[in-house]
Amino acid sequence: MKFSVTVILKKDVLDPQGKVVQNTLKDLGFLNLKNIRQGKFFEIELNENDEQKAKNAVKQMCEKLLANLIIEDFKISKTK
Amino acid sequence: MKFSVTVILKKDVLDPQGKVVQNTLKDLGFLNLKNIRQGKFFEIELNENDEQKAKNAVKQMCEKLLANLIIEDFKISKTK
Amino acid sequence: MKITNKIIENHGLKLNEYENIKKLLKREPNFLELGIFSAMWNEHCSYKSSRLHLKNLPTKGRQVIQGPGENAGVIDIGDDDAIVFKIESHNHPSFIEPYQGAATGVGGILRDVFTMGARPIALLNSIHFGSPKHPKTKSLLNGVVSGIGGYGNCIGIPTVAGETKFDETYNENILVNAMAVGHAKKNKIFYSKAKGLDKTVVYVGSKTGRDGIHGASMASAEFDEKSEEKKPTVQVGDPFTEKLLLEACLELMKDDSIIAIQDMGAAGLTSSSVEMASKGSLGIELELDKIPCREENMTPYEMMLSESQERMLIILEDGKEEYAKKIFQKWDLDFVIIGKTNNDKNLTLKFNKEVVGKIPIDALASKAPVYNREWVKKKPTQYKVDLKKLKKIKVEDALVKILSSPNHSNKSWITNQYDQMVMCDTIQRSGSDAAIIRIHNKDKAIAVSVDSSANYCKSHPITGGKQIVCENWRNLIAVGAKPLAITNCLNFGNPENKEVMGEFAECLIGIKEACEYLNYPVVSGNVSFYNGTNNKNIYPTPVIGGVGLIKNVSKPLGHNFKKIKSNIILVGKTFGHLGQSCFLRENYSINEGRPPEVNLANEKNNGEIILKLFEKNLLNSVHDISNGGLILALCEMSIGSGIGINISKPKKLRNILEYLFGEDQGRYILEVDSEKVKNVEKMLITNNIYYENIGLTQNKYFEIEGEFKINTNDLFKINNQWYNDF
Amino acid sequence: MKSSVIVFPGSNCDRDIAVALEKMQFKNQMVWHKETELPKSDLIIIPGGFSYGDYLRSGAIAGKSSIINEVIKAANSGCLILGICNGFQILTETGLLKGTLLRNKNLRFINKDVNIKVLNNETKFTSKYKKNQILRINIAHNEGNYFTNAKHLDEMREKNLIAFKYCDEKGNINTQSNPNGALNNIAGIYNSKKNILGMMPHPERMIDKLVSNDDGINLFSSLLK
Ligand SMILES: Nc1ncnc2c1ncn2[C@@H]1O[C@H](COP(=O)(O)OP(=O)(O)O)[C@@H](O)[C@H]1O
Ligand SMILES: [Mg+2]
Repeated sequence: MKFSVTVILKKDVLDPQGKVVQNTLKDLGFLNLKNIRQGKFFEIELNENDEQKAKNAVKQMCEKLLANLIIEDFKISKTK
Repeated sequence: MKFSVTVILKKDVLDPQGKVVQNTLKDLGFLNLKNIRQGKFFEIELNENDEQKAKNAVKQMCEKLLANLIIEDFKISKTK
Repeated sequence: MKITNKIIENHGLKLNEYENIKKLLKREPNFLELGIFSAMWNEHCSYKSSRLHLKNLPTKGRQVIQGPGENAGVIDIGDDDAIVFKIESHNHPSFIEPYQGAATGVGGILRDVFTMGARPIALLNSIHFGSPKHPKTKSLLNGVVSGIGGYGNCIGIPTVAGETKFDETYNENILVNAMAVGHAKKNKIFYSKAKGLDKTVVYVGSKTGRDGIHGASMASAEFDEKSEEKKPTVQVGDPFTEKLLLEACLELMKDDSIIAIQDMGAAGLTSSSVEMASKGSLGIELELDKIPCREENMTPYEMMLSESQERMLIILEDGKEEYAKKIFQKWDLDFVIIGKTNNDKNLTLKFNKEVVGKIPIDALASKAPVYNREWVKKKPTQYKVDLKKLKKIKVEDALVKILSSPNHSNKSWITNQYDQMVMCDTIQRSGSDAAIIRIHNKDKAIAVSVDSSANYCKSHPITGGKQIVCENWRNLIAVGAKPLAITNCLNFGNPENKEVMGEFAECLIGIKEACEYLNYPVVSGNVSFYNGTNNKNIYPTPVIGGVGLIKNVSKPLGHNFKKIKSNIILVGKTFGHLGQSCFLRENYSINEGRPPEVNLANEKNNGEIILKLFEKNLLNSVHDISNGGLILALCEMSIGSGIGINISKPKKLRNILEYLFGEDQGRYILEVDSEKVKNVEKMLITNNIYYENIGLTQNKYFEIEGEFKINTNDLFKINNQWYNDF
Repeated sequence: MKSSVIVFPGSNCDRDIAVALEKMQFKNQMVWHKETELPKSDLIIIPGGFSYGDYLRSGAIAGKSSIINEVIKAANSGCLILGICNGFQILTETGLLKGTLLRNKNLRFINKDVNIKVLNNETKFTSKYKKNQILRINIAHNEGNYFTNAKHLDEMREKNLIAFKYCDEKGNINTQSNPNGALNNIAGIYNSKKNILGMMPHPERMIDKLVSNDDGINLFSSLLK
């Protein structure tokens, strides 16, 4: 079973990387860019057929390691 | 208009980061983990109403800055 | 698979080379064997165009423990200490993917050094980019610098010196040369020569993937429009794993388990196994099923040609397998027995119990082609500078132009991205003539510097070759070190072009002469040909990396002025040579003319006396004079310290511009306390050294009497602008 | 005084800190991360470097290692803990210190000597310094941009938990003297019991005048008392 996970900085956390990327894109001429935020992306494959169990495992992975909950939020979605 | 972009290493390109994360998750007891790959994630908001134009702009952003096409692939999807 | 001419060509082999392969094998090679030949016979691994010329370099001396031919050179620095060092190019990969190209370049050269039993203690780099105006330059510079830093910082070895240059000639072919320096115990040096029959061959480190397949043949081909398609060969560096590999190897090296050890660099498993067997006149048999692979369904061909990083091949003493395995397991690294040595002098490859390839070792190594390529002498240019015919320019304006130019701007934008302090033995960081690294727990130190002068070499290769060796020597002298030996990275264009081959041959003649005269032998090096695109070749760019010894290390002088009212003494004769000077290039875009003459006798005498003055503690600061001449050297001494100068115009010379901007060789500036001037002058006179007392240091203002006066803070600003705007 | 230095795969300032501790006459031991027990120590140091290559987030993976549970136990029973650079990042990942270290504002690795001001000299780590003393000290990091929430910042101000701030040579704390974008120029912080110090600058690099200066010595000698 496959999942994709995105981890992104919470809204109130300063995002130095996103800011630099945004400025660079503006410099490159993308003037209609309103906002860009950068995060991490994970493609996770599990040996597990029970969707609920699998999802739970992925959630735990996020909580225990993949995201730093003090500053980051995560989102899980199933992919085929 | 909002898009989300994922950037991930091409297959066959060494992913040292993914390897370490995978081992750590195994050590933490996630034994049913088969494979994990790490990439980047961007949430992009544009001042643009024409979907085709907007998509094009995002594609160009990826090609010019967000992805390193030599070792990475990217995927764009429209979000609401 | 039927081997067609097309396949042969795609392997970078010429048809007559293929005929030769058939003769050596007495049959047609299969596809795997062809791949192996192509990896071993390409320029990068076989040195087929350069070998005849390299043979002439001086490689011996009392200080030399191991000259060229091993993973790195080894020199003696007294007591039981040895220094192991080498420089290597990673030009082509860095142009395609600057971050990873540069990073893996650093990783590769580090392995060369720790394979020999040395703990790396310093990294250096020489990087050349195209014109700052070229659209690719900015991202290449950014990528290369962060790649070099990314690898060195992570593995924890200080990057302490280097050089950064811009010139159109590198627009489509940048140069990224990395040098590593390590420290070992003299009686604990490890070599790559296999010994003994039936010994275990072990694979350690990272897994093998499909990366870099044909990397070595890429480094041996010119770029063309299609080189973008060669992208899948990009290797990704993993400094974290390399750190583990480094610690694991050094731990294993503490006892005597290792017979021979060789890193897998260019041409990976192929060249490492062939080299070990060839040096030991043995055969080697590998069972390829055992290779730890990262991807599924890898073929023997891919395994043998993969250039995955962070891997080593070790031949172990009998009965040491378990002991060694434990060490690598502790560091979470693969450790797999993949073969044995034997006496049949073949490289035998088995896959699923079947022999899939068998090639005589000597066909791959000693019988690889050697070419005596045609070359032509460079015709010296007749161009002479005539200042009267040029637009008038003020000294101050010319100086500002140079100081603010990309090539002469302060490099801290770069060096601040490198950890220069880790290991806590960096006594002199970047920014001076040479870096100084203390030998851990001892009172002695080494000085290191890398240098090149492509425009001198282009104009007159013999003089250029001599000049870089001398400049490098001078940089070590200027920090008080006795120069011991060099490594060299020879970056040239297409050797099949006889002008390029002539540049190569003549540069080497120059290097040889200077090294011989200065007793400054070459102990290791690397050749990178085919730097060019579609028949446009780069300027000949040999890079010299030198190591010198400081027996009793104390706080370094550096080149910053220390006090006001010190005397400024110029050592060496000033003729005002402006040919090939940065004065003409930056102010008039003139690239013609001859480089300054190199007088080896003066060079040696001047250098040796400076070392004596160091010994007697007579100096406040020292700087050598190179690009930009006297005035630029003085400026650099002022900018770092905020202390100005006051010098009068020369009485004898016809022209102030020639005097201040001339790039005559073999010169140094000394800052000397007024009480010590007599002493210094006496030593200079008794040793027949030409010198001039040119003025005094003063507070805040940089002043050439009757010409101009400028605040040193302004000089600082002018010199620090360019990168910040970049 | 017994000290232990935790060594993770990828730590690279472990030798440097050991040299400093020995020079200052600590009885020091190196502890490999796979150990499950800590030797009895008065001071535990988590050194700088790139534990696990800084992969995922700097300090994240080391923060999950088995030895870290022992460090947490020791910390809770009052043992002194010093995290330098990557060590600081690891301490925030474990939650022993609050807040986090983001990428440097300019997104580049920064190595240079900077000035920092000692804000609180009444702790076991800094008693030998004068209040508001300015130290010149080396930084070397990619992620030193300290960030925390407003509530925690207030708490730190109130309880005097900010150890060091980046400043200029005259002691001015402003944007120009902030190398990495850290909130309020924060270079190092304590936990509320002040037995844990995390700092980005490297005191172990400043114990030898030949290499740099000796502004770091008093940190170690404060601890010795
Ligand atoms: N890429 C680099 N990496 C590290 N140090 C560098 C680099 N480029 C320049 N430097 C440092 O900047 C200083 C000035 O360089 P350069 O002008 O080439 O010196 P010199 O003329 O004395 O050889 C030197 O200390 C050199 O080591
Ligand atoms: Mg110099």
